Amino acid sequence: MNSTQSRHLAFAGLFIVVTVTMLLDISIVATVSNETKRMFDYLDNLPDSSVIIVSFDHEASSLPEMKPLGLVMLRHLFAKDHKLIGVALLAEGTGVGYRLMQETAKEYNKEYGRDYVFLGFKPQFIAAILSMGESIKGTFPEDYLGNATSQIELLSDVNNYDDVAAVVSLADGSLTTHWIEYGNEKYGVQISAAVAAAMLTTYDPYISSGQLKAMVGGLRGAAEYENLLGIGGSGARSMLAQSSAHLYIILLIIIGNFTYFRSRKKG
Amino acid sequence: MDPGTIVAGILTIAILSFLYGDNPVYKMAETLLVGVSMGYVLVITWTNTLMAVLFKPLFLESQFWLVIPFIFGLFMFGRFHKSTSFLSRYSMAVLIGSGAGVAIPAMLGARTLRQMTATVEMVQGDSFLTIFSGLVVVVGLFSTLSYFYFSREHEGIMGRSAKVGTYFLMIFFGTTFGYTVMSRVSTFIGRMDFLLSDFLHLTN
Amino acid sequence: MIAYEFKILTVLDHPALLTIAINEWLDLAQLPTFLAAVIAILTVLYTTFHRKGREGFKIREIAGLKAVEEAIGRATEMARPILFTPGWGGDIQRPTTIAALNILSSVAEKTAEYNSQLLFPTHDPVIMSVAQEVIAESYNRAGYPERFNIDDTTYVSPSQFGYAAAVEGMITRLKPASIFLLGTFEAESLILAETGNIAGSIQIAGTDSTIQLAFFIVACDYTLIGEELFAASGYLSKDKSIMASIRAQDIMKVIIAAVIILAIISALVVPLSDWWKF
Amino acid sequence: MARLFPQIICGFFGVVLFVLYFLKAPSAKSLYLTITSDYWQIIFAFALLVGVASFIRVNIKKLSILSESPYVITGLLGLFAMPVMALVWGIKGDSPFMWVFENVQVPLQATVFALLAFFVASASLRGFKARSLPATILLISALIALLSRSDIFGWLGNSALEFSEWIRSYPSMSARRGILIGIGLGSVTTSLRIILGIERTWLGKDR
Repeated sequence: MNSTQSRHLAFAGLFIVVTVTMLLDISIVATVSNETKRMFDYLDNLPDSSVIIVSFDHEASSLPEMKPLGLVMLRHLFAKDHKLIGVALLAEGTGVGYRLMQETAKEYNKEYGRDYVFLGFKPQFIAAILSMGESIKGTFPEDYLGNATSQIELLSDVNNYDDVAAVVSLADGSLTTHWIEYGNEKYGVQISAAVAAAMLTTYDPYISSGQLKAMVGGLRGAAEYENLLGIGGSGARSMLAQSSAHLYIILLIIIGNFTYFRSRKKG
Repeated sequence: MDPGTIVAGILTIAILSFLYGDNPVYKMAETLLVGVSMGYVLVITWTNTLMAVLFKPLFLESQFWLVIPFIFGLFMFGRFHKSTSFLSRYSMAVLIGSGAGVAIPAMLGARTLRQMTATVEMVQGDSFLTIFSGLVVVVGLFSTLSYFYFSREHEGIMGRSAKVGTYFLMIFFGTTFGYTVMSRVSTFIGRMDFLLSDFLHLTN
Repeated sequence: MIAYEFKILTVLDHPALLTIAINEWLDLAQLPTFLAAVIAILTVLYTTFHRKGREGFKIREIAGLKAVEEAIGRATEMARPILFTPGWGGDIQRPTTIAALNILSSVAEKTAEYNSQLLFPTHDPVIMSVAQEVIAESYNRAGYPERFNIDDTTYVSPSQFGYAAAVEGMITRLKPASIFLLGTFEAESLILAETGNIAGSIQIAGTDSTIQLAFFIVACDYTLIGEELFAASGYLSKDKSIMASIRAQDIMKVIIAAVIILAIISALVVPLSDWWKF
Repeated sequence: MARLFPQIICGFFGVVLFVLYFLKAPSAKSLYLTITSDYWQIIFAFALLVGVASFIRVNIKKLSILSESPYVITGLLGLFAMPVMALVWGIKGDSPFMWVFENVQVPLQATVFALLAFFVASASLRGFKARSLPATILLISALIALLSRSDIFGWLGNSALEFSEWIRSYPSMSARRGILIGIGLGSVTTSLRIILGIERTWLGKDR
């Protein structure tokens, strides 16, 4: 078998594994890891009705992973009656963030302007983070819908990070680092994050140093969090496909090594 | 089915066709993506930056200090002709210089100092396991740093330490690879979810 | 009793006021960072301008860098282009990008000599402009300004996967003999590296994005890990000032290690000590 | 001269931003923000126009090659259609501009992203071989991470899961910390060289 053929075979295998497991349409309750539990406890222990910034720091292409994560975060925060301020540091997170907040707010009977507000997108994320440390209303004179932020009830007592209990960064890349290096380092606001699984190991040193309070990651993390909240969701629905694909990749690594050692024996 | 879903479905399949090999359909989808994404950013930059940050405040709200970045911006246009292209160096100078000034404290504070403190704190444990784990971190950190020590060849003690550093690096790379596989698989699952339920109506 | 209390207040009051005054101007929480910056500046100045230290300094061998010449030679033999791209994650304000452009300068000098085509697609218009300057100057320095083609340094797409698709297309169709993936990469890293692999190119990668390093190590022939990218620019160019700053980095590493050891000892002997809590 | 003045500007902005970082006065903070936000954005916006112009020029040159022309036209059409639609119908909610973004750009991007799952598969088959001790460590750590995250029926047991978390939080984290510090130092010295005017490659300066 030449390399093109074996590559095509590997591709086809992945395609089949994912399609078949998805057509089965089975939800699986994930056992909860310590990491996810810590994130849950951290957010759960914030005093009720705290002001929390939810930052949509991701792009549209990573939605399959970020949407389930965003949903569990918003559901948990709304269930605890926190006051949520939504922002987006990447342009593509804007529409997505607004829609997600609007949908979950409806589930929990939350009112726009009083229980949550979406401020929209601000370009140049480092400057945006720093500028909110001085004045949130100054950074966003208008919200996403064009209302003057000075007129919004939720924001009447909120000036800067001093009035914010926590920032939850929903990130598919390294934007949480900027929240840490500028929001936390310069203004001392507490940062936690829900991130794409790929980013978890990147943030490990910040968890260890306490610069990042807690984090949850990936579709798996979303499924675990759904479990803690006691609700079903897209995380749990994708678990079978996700785990089967992992096992398939493991199988490929084993096959790769098997053929390697066999060919080496032959010389 | 709404036209948006049909278009999105066809384009999804067009890109996936690359897995078999390069082909005209993929190439068409690729150039479409390049063109559309450039057009999108052009519009967003026009409304969010040029209008909102520059022209409106400068001309309608008389914030005259904006003339300075405006001029530096216009200097970029110097690149359109050979005789004026030196002007663009001034704009680059602003970006590169200020970027360097911002980077120094950010890199030293949040990265280096805080990470040093965290390493020391890890050794202050009360159980055997926490102290042992803390020591593993110290060994890992020191050996990794010695791998990045460039002044000396990797021989002798330095060589051995650097070798241990490579092992720690490989643990990190392997673990990261594992976690990244999760992300990539999720993205593909997301696309298949769209194809199977929204486009083909095979699942709910 | 009352007078006694009053006295304490006045004594304490004065320095407190003074602190507030300083506080209004200087961010005292950043004092350790400031001191660290001063040490860094002094170290760089010392290694750059202290001649004795400069002359004896040699940098250790970095695997992969010897392959640079070979990679360019291969392109000449095969009459295929070389592709150099700095990744989607960087912008010109990032020091990593500057280090990558430094390497580009050395690579361009050699492609000028060997007369092979150097393709440089990027997602950032400012990086494009700077790269055009850098490559043009390298061709000048090599003595072949006429071989420089400005259209080989192209702006492809600002979107991450638009950029990835465009570069992927270039690799698949033009089949570059060698590919340099140096800079800040995000998820597009493996798309480019695997496509390069399928196209049969020699690949030299290097990045400061730690997640992508795992993929480069698996898919590329040589990978510069993190700081090696910075060192590589000195190694290739043999530029004395870059070499000096690499030496400064090493000195700072020794300082960091020493401070950590001291701090660990003091933390273990005096558990309440906190001078090391920056 | 053509290089000296940009060099001075570069050093000036470097020093100013470095100093501003440590100042607390409101005026200092607002200047810091103005430069890192407004200056950067505005200069980038003009550079973008230069970039797009270069893209158009390169493509128009390609237009004469017959086999390339359908692709070139598609690309340029996409590029011009977006601003035209934005001008005519605006860019809010249900505008055609947003329709194209959501139904053309987003699915295209997301699918290119999804290709990665397949490249991960081929890289796993080909690249992960236990050739040497470091390669074996790489392989085993990857397997541990993957296995620990495939546990859906609880067959792995708590101690196995805790072990994989330990690997991530200690040995793996320490290496990441080492890389982080190394990159930090590399960035700091590069930045210092830029500000001090020793680093001049970006100016196209002769060595």
